[in-house]
Formats: sequence, structure tokens, C-alpha cells
Amino acid sequence: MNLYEYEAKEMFANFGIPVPPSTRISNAAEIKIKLSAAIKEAKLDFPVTLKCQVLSGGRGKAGGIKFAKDMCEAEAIADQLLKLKINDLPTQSLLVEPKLAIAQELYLAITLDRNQGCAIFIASAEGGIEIESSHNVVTSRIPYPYHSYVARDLAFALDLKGNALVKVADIANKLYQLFVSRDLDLAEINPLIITKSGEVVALDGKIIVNDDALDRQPYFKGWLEKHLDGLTSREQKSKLTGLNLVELKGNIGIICNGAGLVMGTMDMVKDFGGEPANFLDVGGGASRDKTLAALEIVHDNPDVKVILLNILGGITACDEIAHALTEFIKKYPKRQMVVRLQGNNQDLAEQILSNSGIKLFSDLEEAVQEAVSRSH
Amino acid sequence: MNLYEYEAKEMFANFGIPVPPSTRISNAAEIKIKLSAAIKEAKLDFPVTLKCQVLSGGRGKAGGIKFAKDMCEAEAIADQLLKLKINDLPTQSLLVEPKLAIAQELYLAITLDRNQGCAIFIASAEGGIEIESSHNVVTSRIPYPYHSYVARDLAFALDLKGNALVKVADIANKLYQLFVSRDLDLAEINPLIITKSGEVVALDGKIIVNDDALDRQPYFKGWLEKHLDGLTSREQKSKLTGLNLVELKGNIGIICNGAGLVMGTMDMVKDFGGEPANFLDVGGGASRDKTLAALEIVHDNPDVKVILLNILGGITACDEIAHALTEFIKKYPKRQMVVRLQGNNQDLAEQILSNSGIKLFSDLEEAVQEAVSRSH
Amino acid sequence: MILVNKNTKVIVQGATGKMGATHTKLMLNYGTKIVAGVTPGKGGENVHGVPIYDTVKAAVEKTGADASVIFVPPYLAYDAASEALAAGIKLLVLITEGMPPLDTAKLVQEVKEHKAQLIGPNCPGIITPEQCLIGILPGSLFKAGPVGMVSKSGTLTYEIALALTKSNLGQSTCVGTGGDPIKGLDYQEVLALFEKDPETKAIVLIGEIGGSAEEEAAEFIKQNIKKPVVAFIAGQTAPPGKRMGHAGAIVSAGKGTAQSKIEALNSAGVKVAKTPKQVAICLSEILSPVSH
Amino acid sequence: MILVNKNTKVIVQGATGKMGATHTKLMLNYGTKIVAGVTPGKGGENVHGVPIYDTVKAAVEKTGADASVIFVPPYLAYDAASEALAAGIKLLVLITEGMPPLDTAKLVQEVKEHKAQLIGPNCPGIITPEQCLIGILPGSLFKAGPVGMVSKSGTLTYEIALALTKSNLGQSTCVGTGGDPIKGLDYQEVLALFEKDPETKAIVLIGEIGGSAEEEAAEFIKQNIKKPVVAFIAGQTAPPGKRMGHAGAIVSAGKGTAQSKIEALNSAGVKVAKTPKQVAICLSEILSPVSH
Repeated sequence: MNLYEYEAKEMFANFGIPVPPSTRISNAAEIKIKLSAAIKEAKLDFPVTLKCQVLSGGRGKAGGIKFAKDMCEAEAIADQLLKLKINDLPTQSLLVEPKLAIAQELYLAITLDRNQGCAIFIASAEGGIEIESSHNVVTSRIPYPYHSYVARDLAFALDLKGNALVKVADIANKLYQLFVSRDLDLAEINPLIITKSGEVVALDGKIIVNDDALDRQPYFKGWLEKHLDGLTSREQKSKLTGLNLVELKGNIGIICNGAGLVMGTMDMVKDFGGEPANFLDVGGGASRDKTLAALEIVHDNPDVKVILLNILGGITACDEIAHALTEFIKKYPKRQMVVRLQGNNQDLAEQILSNSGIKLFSDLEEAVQEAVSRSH
Repeated sequence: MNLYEYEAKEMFANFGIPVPPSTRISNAAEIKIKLSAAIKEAKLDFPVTLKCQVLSGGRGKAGGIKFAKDMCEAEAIADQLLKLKINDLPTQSLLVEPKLAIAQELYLAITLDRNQGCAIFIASAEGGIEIESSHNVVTSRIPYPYHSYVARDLAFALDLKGNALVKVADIANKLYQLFVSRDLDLAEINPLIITKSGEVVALDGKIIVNDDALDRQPYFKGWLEKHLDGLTSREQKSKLTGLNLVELKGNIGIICNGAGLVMGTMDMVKDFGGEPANFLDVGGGASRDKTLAALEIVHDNPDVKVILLNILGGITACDEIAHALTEFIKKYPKRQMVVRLQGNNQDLAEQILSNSGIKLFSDLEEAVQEAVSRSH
Repeated sequence: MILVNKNTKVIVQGATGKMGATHTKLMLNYGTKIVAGVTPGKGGENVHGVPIYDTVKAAVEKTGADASVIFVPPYLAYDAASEALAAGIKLLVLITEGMPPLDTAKLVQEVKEHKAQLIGPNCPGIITPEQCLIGILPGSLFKAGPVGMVSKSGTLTYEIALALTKSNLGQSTCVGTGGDPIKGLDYQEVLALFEKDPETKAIVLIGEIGGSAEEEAAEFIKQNIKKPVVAFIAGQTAPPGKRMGHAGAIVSAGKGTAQSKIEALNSAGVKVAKTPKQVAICLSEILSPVSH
Repeated sequence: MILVNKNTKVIVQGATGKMGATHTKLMLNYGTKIVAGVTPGKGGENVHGVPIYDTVKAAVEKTGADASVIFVPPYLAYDAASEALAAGIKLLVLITEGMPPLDTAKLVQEVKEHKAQLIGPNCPGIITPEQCLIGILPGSLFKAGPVGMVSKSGTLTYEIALALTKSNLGQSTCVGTGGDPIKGLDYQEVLALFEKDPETKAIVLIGEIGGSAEEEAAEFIKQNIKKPVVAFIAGQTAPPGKRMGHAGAIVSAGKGTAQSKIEALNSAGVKVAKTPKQVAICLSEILSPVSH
């Protein structure tokens, strides 16, 4: 689950990482009231930065960050930014912060490293960068149990000195506490700035929460529904019902049990001259209801000419699938279907479907070929 | 720092360990009001248990736990118990709980083991016991990082089955979380009971907080002052000013720098026929003010005939001691003193004290002999 | 064969749950030596005749088990696996899907410290056909033979095993390493075991998009594997930035593409098949060189 | 001599603090090879000519230090000591008093994992007279010679060393293990080192009430130590249930009494002296048997 910048910064602040003072507005009418109030409380002052809150990267390049020197300018910019879409995603709100005097920008992040099988620090003495294309990157394995000297070694490796070293190390420690306490996949501060007065502040933040851990993190209860920007409506629905759907541009709807099998089937479809409309994994041991839901979601896509259902029953029972299929066909008798069912309880499934008019393929390649030819 | 039973149980409850419902009263007048209210809320009912809250062990044997079958009896018992002293310590309040139907009593504790250098579980399938004299004790090393299977292995070793095993293991896990989160020296549940309805409940609890960790445990802020029962008034004063004082029955007041040296000096005093009035360690690197405070506290004890001040300056500077001594003598010119000063800045000290009339011993045995002979 | 054989004594952690009980039965039917189940609080019960213990320690002491298959819910999996390691179990097969990766990371470290081996999490398990099945693989699709299989996937592996079996190409052992980014055994460890195993004559490697394990396996094959390897890589049509079911199956920032994996494998002399059936065809050619 | 000698290269963690700076000077004056100080954020400064680094890693890389003496505040001591271990330091001398025992327990475990050695916490340090002083012991009271000393106490140790020095009995090495219940080196490890050290001809063991380390040392001496041992046990007059300054110095539930320790030592053939001066007298008799 990707979080908005303002949510990431709230979490930073909760864990003691300094962030700029700010106010947030959801519509243009609010700006004058909220900004005046913040200025009155001496929390903020002009010039200010206005930043689109959007679940997409590349915000700066897309013009989603602007500065305003007075209220008049702030109002005009707010009006414009709130209407901005970035990579097709809508701006949810604007975060308004003071424009800080920056002496140095850094990059600091924690993520899980596949190869080392553990969390790592990624840092750079250049901030505001795209870390993948930077040359000046320090990475450091994070030991378990954690030790805070690792953060000092990291700050040292960034060539920091004096107070800056101590403060950046302290922030790295806190970022790790946040990372493990909230089960994150990514906690990124980019840039982490050192101001001209020597403060170290998280100027922008990105957090990705691990989806598998959501149910043990009460902090995020109810958040998932509000963080599905960038998914199609059918993908959103699937995610909330525990199905894995990824939509593509083609016209053959693909449903299998097991992610590898879906991908393998998609690739064969493409290889045989067809175009997959989606990836849909019903998972292991799918029930009749779940299978039916999967069929309905794919059916709902108007681009889909034919559905290719490929089930290799191991932990999944073919008869459950057959029951779902019977119900589905009754509901949508005109739907073009190619079905391949093999494995556990296959006999039962064949019996259930014997009067359905559905041909059951036992060979995968034949099924794929049939689906492709029906899609043209 | 020793805690009262009710404080221990509040901490148990905060960490999810079941404790009986209860109400607490500080004077006899409260019992009717509080107990009626608790009964009305269906929190409690007769028969009830009334337990003296006192910072001493051996409460049960001393008659500090009584049962009452109705309000009349409860009032009479409350009146009597609130006046009770146990091992000379006053009863601070009474904890009133329902009398539970016990199917089994267990013992469960966590403490630090000197020999293994780590925390250990101590448990027994017999509860309400004095663990030191029990034969049926299971101990188990607690690994770091912690793993909760250790608690299951422990419950299994107690021959528990089914739900009781799962619940006791869960309580052991929580007790460990409490132990490390609050920097305890001891967390003890004795007895941990299994009720006839299968609940597992901490019926009595004892917690000792590690004194060195108090400053990093905001939970205990301000508690120390209220938990000094069992110390003499001068011992309490010393503890709050950072001096280590233990008072004895003799008449030679002993002040040294370093715990081992104090003990060694006390032993020599005794061996040479004297009686130490106290142990007082001013610690390493004691300042003039701290030394003066130490001298005044020992002087304040009317039993003290002579003060033996034995300083071996390493990290401690003899001149600081000499300054304190000068001031002390000016204030209490009649005080009998034997002073032995050796080590770091000894020359300076000798100079400072040259006109004080105080004889400086360089040999410890001579000083001790002098103090003993002056004490008779 | 590698890792497991007809003498492997297996305990089932979570045997009293629905999934655990179902697969305990299937594994027993296959002939696997399931010696005990473990569910705290259910010691003394039995599941399909398998005695249940409260702790792994008790189960191991009574049965001398050397492997454990874990069916417990995701947030309890780390605890269960740690318990097995502490009790001396040297092979863990972690079926559980949805284990938080920070838990897996801790477990992987402990597995190393105990010099044990972990298959999974989120994996179908391991089978040495006609001897021992640990996990949820459908045993009927496999038969004994000379092909070693190692795969990140579940059902895709069955598909390929089925194609091999139909072509009369039996398997020495098949290891499903699982689709999570952080996990126990990866290609290289399994490849090394197959290389040393005299019964394995050829190897099938089944990969998918995400990460760089296939690229590293290719490099490892180049350096260390003399036996012929045929590969299958799923996800050529996967769009970038989208997670394809498995937590690890994602092309991000241009890394982890099927193309990159196929090229790496090709350059290591590995033939990459386009369909399961092609895997069987390639292997037939390799294993019966006289016939063409 | 044991553990430290004139070639030992020492860093001071917390050298920029008041206590750290004072003792850096005293150690330098004694001749100890203090090669660096470490205080995060103060890299580039110097204390009495000793260069300060931000991290132990940087200090070790630059100087090749092999020991560290730690003067940081109690709640930072664990972090500092762990850092030293990770940087490859093999001897830690932890002067800090008031370290919470749960921190010490973690540290003791890490010390073992790193196969390093820890003296302390809450200890005066170690001295090999006329070669190397690490800690806060007053160097002027010691002189080189044949007596190895191991002690839980600080000033009491100085008192006994003074008595020995006055009697012309110099010391090979003196180790103050510290007064906390959980700590690094204990009697047995130090006794074993003295037994192997050719320069040590006799050993002084200084103990106090609390715990059972002296009893275990007595048993160890019976089994393993051939060299003569003289002991001094403080706290015979301590009342039960009262902590005598040191966190570990408490007689509780009848355990840890001076009497029990003295009896155990006597039964191991160890002479227990009643005063510091007596320690010197006993040793003189042992080391110059011809003279009486």
C-alpha cells in the first residue's frame, strides 16, 4: 500500500523524525483560512511550497510542486494544482509548507533486500535524486537485532561531520524503528535536508506498507480502500475481495490458480498470437464463490471476447470450480469460454459439467490455441 | 524498587495478564462505599479476600490476608488489617478481591540469573510456595532475541495440557514483555491460579524494578520516594541524594569511597573489636558537597561515637575530601573523627588540613585500631 | 534425489487445522513418513492416526523427526518455524502464504545460524517421487526418474511435471522454492545439490519475473553446473510496475524482466522453452541423444 | 602478564567527556598506548593530543586498535560496546557504573558471539604494572612483579595492591572484574589465564558477598589451579537483604554470605586473609619460603 506524502510525514513525526510545519487543504476555498491561521500561529510564513498529494512518483517534473510568495499567488496556484493529474492520478489534496533554506540535500531510505534477505539502508549525499540512477549511493545491511551504531557508520560513510552526523544517524535510527514497527516495504526520505541553520528535516517522504502485514497493523485499519489510486475499478474490486487481478489491453480473459501458471498461460497466449486481457489468479484452494467472483470480474470487462479458465487442481478441487462454472454459464449463457481442468477431483468436475455443453480440455496448448482462435 | 501487589497487578493488566477484579481502600471508612459500588457494578461479590498492601514478604503468615463473607465482617477485618504492621512495615492500603475457586496453583517468575548472565523463567506446578525451598522447580534460559515457543516449552514442562497450557504460555510471554519493557529485576506471579472454570489468573504478584534503569522508565517517574518503606529515615535521605547508606546497630560510623573498601573496613572494625554503625559509600569521584552530605548523615545518627573516614583516592581527589572535612569540623568541632587519606592529591589534602588538628593516618590498620579504641 | 527420501521423518506443524489435516492425509497416502503433528494445546489428540504433540521439542524427542512442514497462519509462521529450529529440525518446508517479509528475514537468519535448510515460505513443498512428498504438490502428477526440478512457482511446476511425466520423463526430486522475495533455498543451493546427486541427469529450472535470482542462477550454472539445464520463465507479457500475484513477481525500474532472465540463461548455455510441453521435448532430446 | 601489555593499542570511547578526558590523560601519563578516542560528532578534534573519531570502525581502520575502554553514560554503554565489537575490538573495558542489567545481558551474549573479552561493567579496569593501564586504577600504587590479582572491587583492590607494593610484592596483572551481578570476565576465566601465565607466581582473589562466584572459583581452583592463591572476602559484617553499594553485593535468602565463600575457599586450600596487610604477609611467606 502506497501512502501519500502527508501520511508518511505524520508517521515520521510520530517516530520523532523532524518534518516541516505544514497545513493541508482539500479544496481551493480552504487555502486562505488555513494558511492565514497557520501564519497567525507562527507555524508557517511566506514564501510557501504547495505540493500535490498524489499516489504517483514524478510529481516534481509534472509540475506538482510550486512556490508562492504571497496569499494571492498561493490561491491561484492552489486552484491550479488541485485540478492537476499526475500520471493520470488525481491530486487528493495540497500540502503547504514553508520554503526552507537548504544547505545540503541527502537521500535516506530503508527497504528489504531480496539478495541479502534482510532490511538495508540506502543513502546518498545527493538528495532529491532518483536513487536507481545515482552513482553516489551507500548501502548497508541492517543487522537483527538492530544496533544503532549502524546508523552512525552510515552517516559517517556519507561524509557528514559534527552535529549533522549525529542528527542524521538519529533520524536513520528512528526511520528503522518506524520501518519495523509498521511492517513497511519502503521508508524513504528524499530529500532529507540540512537547512542553513543546521536543522535536519525530512522534506519529502514515501512509504510503502507491506500488504501481507496490514492485518496486524491496527494503525492502517480501513486505509486500503483509500489507497487504491492507479488501479482500475475491477482491479480495486479484486484487491478488496482477495483476488489478484492485473488488467491489460488484450481481449482474452485469463483465470488460473497460481501466479506462475497465470503468467505461463498469458505468455503462451501471446506466443500463439493472442492478446491477454488480464492476469487473474484465484489463488490456492479457491472456493466456488471465489471462482464465481473471478469469472464475473473478468466477464465485466467489455474488451474480453473469450475467457480462458486454466485450472490445475492440487490444493484446489476441480469440482468446486465446476460448480462455479455451472452457475456462471447459467447466468451468462452467451459468454465465450475455453476451459481446461486437470487434477484433483477432475472426475467429479467432468460429471458436474457433462450436460453444460462446455468442452473440457485436458491439454493446455490445445486450450490456449482454441482461446486464441476464438479471440480473432 | 519493590512495588506493592496492587501496582504489580496494574502492570500485569496493562500487559494483558488476567488479574482478579478488585477495589482498593486506604482507610476503614472507604470499605462500605467502594465495596458496595464494586458489587453493584457486578465487579465483585462476597466472599471477598482482603489483603494488606505492604512492601514486605511473609504477609500471609503474618495474618495480612483475610476473607469476609459479608459487609459486616469485611468492615471489621478492614479496620483490623489497616492497623497491621508486617515485619515492622505499615500497611499502606487493602486490596479487596473476590475469593476465587482454585483448581490448581502455579508459580511463575522471571528474574536475571547471575551465572548464566541472562533472564530466566522460574516456574513450578505448585503455587503459593517459597520458591527457594521448593523441590519441584523448572528453570529455563530465556533466549535473546526472545521466542515465544520458550513459554510453550515451559508450560509443557509444568505438565499442563490443553487450554491451560496455551493460556499459561501466553501469560509467560506477556510477563516477559513486561519484564523487558519495564527493566525489572523480578516479575513474579505466586500463585498463578487455574480456576475451576478454567481461567488462568495472577492471584498475587511481586515486582522489583531495577534501580539503575529507573531514569529511562518514565512509567516510574516519582515512584521512588513512595517506595522506601523498610529503610531508616537516614537511609531514605541517602538514597534520594545518591549515597549508599546501610545502617547497623554499632557506634562507629564508617565512610569510604567504594563499596568493597567500605565492607573491608567494616569487617576490620568488627575484627578489631569494634561495632560498625553503618555502611556508607560516597562513590567514585565524590565532590566536596557530596562528602559533606555523607559526613552530616552519619553525624546525625545519635549512636555514632566516632566517625572513621577512609579514603583511597584514585578517581576521587583527596583535596575535595579535605575541603569537605574542614567545613564539617568547623560546624561540629566536638565530633570524634579518625581520618585516613591516601592517594591522588594527598599532598594537597595534607596542606589543607595542616591546621585543623586532625591527624591523618596513612595506614589503614592503625586508623581502624584508633577508631575502635575511641568507640569504647 | 536430494533433501528428502523414503526415510525422512516429518512432523506437521498445524496438523489440526483444515489445510494441515487435509494434506497430512494426502502426504500419508503418498507414503511420506509423517511421524507427528504439533499444535499447542492439542497434545494427545491425533489426526488421521498421527499423534499430536503440544511442542516440537516433545514431538522430536518422541519421534526423532528431521523435517517439518508448516501449515500455520501467516502471523504465527515465524514462531512455529523458530520452534522447529530450536528443537533441532534441519529441514523446514513452509507452505504458509502471506508471511510478512520482516518475519521471513528473521527466520532466514536463524536458519543459517542453525545450519538448517528452509524451503519457502509460500511454496508448494518438495517431492522425491514415489518416496516422499512434503507439502501440497499433487503426487499423482509426478513419477520417479532422472530430472531434477527447481521452481519459484506452484501450479506451473505441476504443469511442467505433468508434461514430463506424460513424456515418460520421471523426476529425481522437485523443489518448489516459493514466490516470495525473501525466502529460504534459492536456485543456486538446489542446483548445487542436483549437480552432486548421481540420480539426477538433467535439471529443469522454472522461473518468473522479479528480482535477479534467475540471472544469478545463470551465472552459477556457467561456473558450476555440468549437467544439462532446461528452463522456463513465466511473465514475458507482464506489464512493468505491477505485482503478478507472487509478492516477488514484479518488474520495477526496468529490473527483473523475463527478457533479461532468458538472455542470461541462454548465455549460460541453458535452453529456455516456451511451453511446458517444449520443456519435455528439449529434455527428451538431451536425455536420449541417440534417438535423433 | 595477561590480557594487556605494552603493545596493546587502546581507544577511549567517550574520551571527550570529563571523566573520559581525565583518565585519557592519566593513562597516557602511565604509558598506555592510547591511539584514538571516539565520540560521535566530534571526529577531527583531539583530547590531550589523542585524535577523536566519529565511529569505532573509523578509529580501528586508522589505528589498528585492539582494545577499548568505555566511559560513556550508562544508557549509552551497550550501544558503544556493541559498536566496538562490530568493529573488531577484542578486549572491552567497561568502566561505566549503573548500566541496566538487561543491557549487560545482551552485551555479554554478543561478546561471546564475537569471541571477545569484556571486563566490567562498573569496574576499575585492568593494569599490567609499568606497561599498560586501562581504566581508572591509580597507577602509582602498583608495581611490576609476580602476583596476579583478580577482584570484584575497586578501591579495596587498590588498598591490597598498596599493601603488596609496600611489601615489595609487585603484580603481574591486576583485573578488576566489577561489582555488577551480570558481567564479562569472572574469576574463573582470569584464574585460568594466570595459571597459564609464566610470570605469575601467586594469585590474589578479592571477593565480596553476593552471588556464588567465589564458591565456584573455589571449586575451579581445586580442580585447575596449581599456583598458590590468597583471598580476601569483604562483607562479613553486612546484614542480610541489604544491597551493599554494588548491585551484586547482597545476601539474600541465606545465599551469598561471606562465611560460605570463606569456607569454600578454605576447602580449596586457599588462605583467606583478614586484612589487606595480611594478604601481603601470606604472600610473602608463600613466595619466599626460605625466609621463615
